[in-house]
Amino acid sequence: GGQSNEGNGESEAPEQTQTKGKIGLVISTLNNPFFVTLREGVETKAAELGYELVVLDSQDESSKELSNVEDVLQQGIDVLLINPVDSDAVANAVKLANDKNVPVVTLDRSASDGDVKVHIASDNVAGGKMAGEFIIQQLNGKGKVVQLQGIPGTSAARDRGKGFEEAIKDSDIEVIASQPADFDRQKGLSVMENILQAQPEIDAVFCQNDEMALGALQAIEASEREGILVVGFDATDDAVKAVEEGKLAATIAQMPEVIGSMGVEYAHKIMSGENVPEYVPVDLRLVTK
Amino acid sequence: MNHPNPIVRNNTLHNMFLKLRSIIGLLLLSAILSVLSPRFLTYSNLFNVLRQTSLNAIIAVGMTFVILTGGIDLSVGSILAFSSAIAANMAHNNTSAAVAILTGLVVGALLGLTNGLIVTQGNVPPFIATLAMMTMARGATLVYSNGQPITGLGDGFYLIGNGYLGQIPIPVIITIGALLVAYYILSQTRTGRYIYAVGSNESAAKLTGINTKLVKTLVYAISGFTAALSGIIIASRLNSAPPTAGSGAELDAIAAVVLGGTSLAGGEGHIAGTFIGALIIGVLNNGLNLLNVSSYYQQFVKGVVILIAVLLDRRKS
Amino acid sequence: MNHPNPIVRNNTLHNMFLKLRSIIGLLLLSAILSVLSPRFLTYSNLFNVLRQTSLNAIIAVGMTFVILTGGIDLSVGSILAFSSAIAANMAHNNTSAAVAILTGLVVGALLGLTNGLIVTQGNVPPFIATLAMMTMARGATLVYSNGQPITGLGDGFYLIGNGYLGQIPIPVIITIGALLVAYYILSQTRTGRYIYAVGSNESAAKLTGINTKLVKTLVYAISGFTAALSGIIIASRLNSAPPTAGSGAELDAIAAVVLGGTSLAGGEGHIAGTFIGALIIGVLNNGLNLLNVSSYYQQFVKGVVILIAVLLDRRKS
Amino acid sequence: MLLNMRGISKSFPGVKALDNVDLELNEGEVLALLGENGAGKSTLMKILGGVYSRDQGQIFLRDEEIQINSPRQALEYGIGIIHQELSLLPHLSIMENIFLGREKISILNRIDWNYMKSRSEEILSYLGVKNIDVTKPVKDYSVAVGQMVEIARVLSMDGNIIVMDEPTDTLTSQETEFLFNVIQTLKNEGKGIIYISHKIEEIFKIADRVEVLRDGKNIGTVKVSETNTDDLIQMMVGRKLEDKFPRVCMETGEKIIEIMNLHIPGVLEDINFQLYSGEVLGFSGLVGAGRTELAKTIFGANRYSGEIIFEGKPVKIKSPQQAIEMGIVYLTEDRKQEALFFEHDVLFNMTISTLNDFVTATGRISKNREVREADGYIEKLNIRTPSLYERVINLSGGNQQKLLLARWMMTKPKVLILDEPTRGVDVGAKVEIYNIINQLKQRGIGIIVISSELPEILGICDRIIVMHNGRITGEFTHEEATQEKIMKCAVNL
Ligand SMILES: Nc1ncnc2c1ncn2[C@@H]1O[C@H](COP(=O)(O)OP(=O)(O)OP(=O)(O)O)[C@@H](O)[C@H]1O
Ligand SMILES: Nc1ncnc2c1ncn2[C@@H]1O[C@H](COP(=O)(O)OP(=O)(O)OP(=O)(O)O)[C@@H](O)[C@H]1O
Ligand SMILES: [Mg+2]
Ligand SMILES: [Mg+2]
Repeated sequence: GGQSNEGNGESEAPEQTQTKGKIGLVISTLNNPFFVTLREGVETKAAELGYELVVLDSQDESSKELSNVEDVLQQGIDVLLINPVDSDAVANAVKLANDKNVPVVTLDRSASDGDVKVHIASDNVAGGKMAGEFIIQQLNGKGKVVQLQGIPGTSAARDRGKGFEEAIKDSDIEVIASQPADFDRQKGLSVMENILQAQPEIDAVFCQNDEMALGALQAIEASEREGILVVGFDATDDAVKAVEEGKLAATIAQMPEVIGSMGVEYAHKIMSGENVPEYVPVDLRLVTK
Repeated sequence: MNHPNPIVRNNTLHNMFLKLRSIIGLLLLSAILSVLSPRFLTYSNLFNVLRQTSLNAIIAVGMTFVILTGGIDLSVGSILAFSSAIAANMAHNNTSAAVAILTGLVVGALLGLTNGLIVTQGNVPPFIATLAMMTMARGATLVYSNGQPITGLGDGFYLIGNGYLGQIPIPVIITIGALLVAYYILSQTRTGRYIYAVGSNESAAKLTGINTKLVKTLVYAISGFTAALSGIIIASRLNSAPPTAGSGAELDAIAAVVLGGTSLAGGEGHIAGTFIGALIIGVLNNGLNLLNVSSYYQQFVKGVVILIAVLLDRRKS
Repeated sequence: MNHPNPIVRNNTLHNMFLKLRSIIGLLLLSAILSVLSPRFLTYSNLFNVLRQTSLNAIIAVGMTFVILTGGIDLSVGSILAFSSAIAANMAHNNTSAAVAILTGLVVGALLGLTNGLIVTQGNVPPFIATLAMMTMARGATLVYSNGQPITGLGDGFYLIGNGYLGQIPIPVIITIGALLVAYYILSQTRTGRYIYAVGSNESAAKLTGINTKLVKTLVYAISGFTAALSGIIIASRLNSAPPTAGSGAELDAIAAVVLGGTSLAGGEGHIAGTFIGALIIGVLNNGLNLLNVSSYYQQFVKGVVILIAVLLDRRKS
Repeated sequence: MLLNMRGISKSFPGVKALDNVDLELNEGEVLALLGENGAGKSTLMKILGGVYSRDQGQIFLRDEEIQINSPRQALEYGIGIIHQELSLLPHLSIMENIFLGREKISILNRIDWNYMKSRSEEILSYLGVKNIDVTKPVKDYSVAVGQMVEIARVLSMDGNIIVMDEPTDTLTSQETEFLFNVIQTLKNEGKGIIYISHKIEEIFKIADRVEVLRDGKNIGTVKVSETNTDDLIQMMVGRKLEDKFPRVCMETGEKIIEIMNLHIPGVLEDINFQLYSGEVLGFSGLVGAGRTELAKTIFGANRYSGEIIFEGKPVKIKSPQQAIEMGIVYLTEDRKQEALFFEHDVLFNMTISTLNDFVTATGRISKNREVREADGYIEKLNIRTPSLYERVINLSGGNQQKLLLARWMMTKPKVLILDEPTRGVDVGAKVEIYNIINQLKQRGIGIIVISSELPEILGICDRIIVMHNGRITGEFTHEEATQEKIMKCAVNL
């Protein structure tokens, strides 16, 4: 369920407006509504607390991310919020910040090395598991499932797939097709069309993000096949709407906005010298009708 | 008057076939797939493949024009995204589908025209001009849509991507239409000849009185137009225009053109080849999905198959 | 024999400068940035830019060789990923850094060689051959690394991307080295002449007895090698080799080459221009970040600036 | 015997280019290879040079059979060929072109630039080419310089057999003289030279023996000392040529075009002349005199200052397109770079400037009308091609030239500018082209002929203008003109 994470840092916000520190946000991509929302969370909160904000987009490229961190460190920021492209590949970027004594907060994905003050995230593996469990429950533990994967080799694709597979490992759910559709709605559509051609029997589809899920939905609707459960991931606006309309069975809400705003809150705490925990989990929520 | 050799009227059909050797690759690929997957050769799957291919094929039609002049257009994916976002936004706000679609097409053609003007008036190499347009139009799309997909496009808009005329999906009909028009222009009209001439020898074209700048500007406008057309069909099929639509579309389109036997140096090539090239790519994607090839191996297999398809008809030249 | 116009002995320096008109774009860009951001012209930021540019510049060095022959190499990003994965895996398993790095470089060169053989022996257009290699090598990387980044590469490996020689970052030194070697080969050796010759007029080159196939094979091998070199530096900098490394690297590298004044048609161009081209791209990325241009606008601005940079020196031709 | 080619045959799709051809060459001999356009001369030489593979036949070098499978191998056997089509690398410098493939290497694989530079200058000056910057790219120089570079390249190889396929095609008499001296020297050194040319008078100057080909077959071989021009022509074309420079005398008509004070800084200065309908106006001069630039300027390809009056009205010609619409057309001297679309067929190349004529109401090109028209010209100009659908790259040079003439005749021009119209054209075809010029003249077209061949200028032109250094330095009527007077003005004495 989605408890009120917002509560965490609200109290001290208003009187700190005059701090006027500078926060850098290096975000993995802004071509994906999930991260756009995350950024919005950061922006809103930073404005509210009166911080100056620098946002850089890594375009899902670890080396671009490293350059971005270098560049943002040139600008004399007080805290670095980073949403890594990849947990492993971000380590050196974190160390760069460490060298300059800029505290680092990781958002959504962790860093496997380097000194990170706080990690704020909802776990992709757990999300994948949640989706798997939902499908098991809906299908009564048995059925044929299709998985649409994200861009091969990206951490989101890996972790969500891993969680999903862990969940269904011990059930009688059979994954009859698992194909990459690159987190892309159009590819979700065409890959699903092809799978529909190949598979006469499909009970459910797990998509590693909502964009692909919405594409897959279009394909299923056009094929006029009934009774196929589609589960997405991210709870983007479009997806939540589709859930409300009863088209999408469920989507996993990671509450990117909350992750973003909490990031700023914790940055604020760090700057004010407060102690912060190493890991702040943000709950996942299964969005269903 | 003596002619050492009688003037033979060439057998255009035979000639055509020679030029379309890439068809061998397509047929072989299809044959293998129909053996490997019983589902491949079904009526419904073939239409499925055709409909999927149509999106790339339409872009590739415009790309063929550009490449025939010796140019290249990297901006098709971004133009596609921008013009479909414009059209989708209008449709979303209850403008009639026809007006929205038309506007989208005009926007695409105008962006293409801009490419053409940059290339011809600014004397900028096409690669750079369209690369710049690629990032500019993508940026403009992201700004315009604030990074969010534009969704809810209404029933009229839905038809162009999802409707049928009789048994045939409308996108397939549009593709066939685009191919026929392109074929007609390229092989039956002056403009077509001029396009080939510019690609074959630009300075000669200039000295034979061809307005080469006009011709070159035109092909980019056509490419922008077809990119927009494809973008509108995509938006209609998805009932949504994502700002990331069409990323990477340029590679697929160029690949279709080159697989179809059109030389990147310009001057030589065939629109029918482009369609075959697009089909090779479409059939391949479909086949890999049907066979459920695991995602990591897919890319590898894709590369190998493309190579084999080309090698089949390139051993001589 | 009499010539109406006095023949001027050309001043090579002046000549060089003419050829490198793109430097105007770079200087102007830098000037504007240093006015707009006080941070730009700091010592540390300049080294920062240089180090960032080095990754693209190294790939672009190899790409220059390929483009000078009239070819193109789309596979650099994937070759980069594959060879860095191989090297990283060895380093991860405690092979000495030197051996790991060398192996990575050899693998890159071999993949490039394969490109060359496909192009020359199979008579496949470079665009298609390297496009196929692009997906094949990416697939192979994913299979090899099982989609996981390979991490924990040890201290020896760390140096090549992060170390300094005196004040200068090692990647910058490597880049300068690569540029000098390329300069030497291209302007002072036979091989260099043959590369220009093949790009200038392939059939004439053949008539003069040049083994054009050998030359063409060589340039792809060089490009594979430099891609691998860049990949290893990236892996070292990230202390990790992600399987997605280098996606899109081909466009940046080609853009650097073309911005630097090398014609995609081959035969004409300069390695120094390539470096300037890479710097324009690097400075631009850095500048946009320093100025905190919002990400959607960045792409737009990037396109505009690239256009202006080219227009500055292309008004005549 | 130095070289012996026996029973060489070669077919291309639709053409038997060589049919059981023999060729012998001795040391210290200059063998002229003669034949009409498309007779197979270049093909035979390309087989010798390893460019084409033969279908049948053997090649012996000093009585030993050799296999030549690549240009490289030919070079290794000491066979150097100056190909008919320039095979230069436009972006490379002159010295690099001369030494390509044989660069002198010093330490670290470094090219020895100084050696190459001084040696290139030496070879070129031996050929009479001075005042040239050998470090500049070939594309900065004229075709003629390119041709000399190509000759220099082959000479510097120091081969035993040197083939020159129409080397003087783009040269003027002065350069040709130099070349002949060089050939004489080579001959004295005991080298064998095969010399191909359509300029028969050259044969008598330098060749020892003549081998004649027709339609890919040997017709015969004769010693130069035992033959004469008429006999050679008879062997080549199979009939007698009555008049080598036919010219129709007639009254000229109205003034069509008048050029006044035409000026392009550094290229053309103070050009004034008129052209009348039904007149053939010749332009003579040395290489680089500015004739080509003048022609291109009238054709709208250059910016200029000055006035052009066309059919009584002042006009500003801004583009070739506009010039063609007005009825001014220009046949370029550089077929390959500036006129032909090599990937395309004869039909495409012939009608590209007149597509408007074949367009139907629906905007479609009527292929029937197009083909009919083109077929007509194929016959009228006797263009030899297997079909309208043959790619022009496969046509012989002379036939390419006639094809281009057809392209412009189709536009029904009022002013026809011909730049080196008979370059690379065989004797028979030359006369055919002169006859065409005469026909066009009788139809009232004003014709400008730019030519570096004095006999041609003297033979067919009604009036002759001589240029030097971008200026007009002399004007003569047909009757006044002599070789000496023209040469005097050409060098501006
Ligand atoms: N590559 C080719 N493909 C097809 N046909 C060719 C090719 N090269 C030459 N031919 C044909 O072979 C014949 C002989 O051509 P070749 O070039 O040897 O003539 P040539 O005697 O050199 O003529 P010219 O005096 O005009 O140069 C011609 O009919 C020509 O069209
Ligand atoms: N665009 C140009 N700008 C400046 N100079 C030029 C240009 N084009 C040609 N020239 C020079 O003008 C002079 C005249 O060249 P042109 O080709 O007209 O001579 P030509 O009399 O036709 O000689 P040829 O017999 O070689 O054709 C040459 O020296 C040439 O290098
Ligand atoms: Mg010939
Ligand atoms: Mg001339």
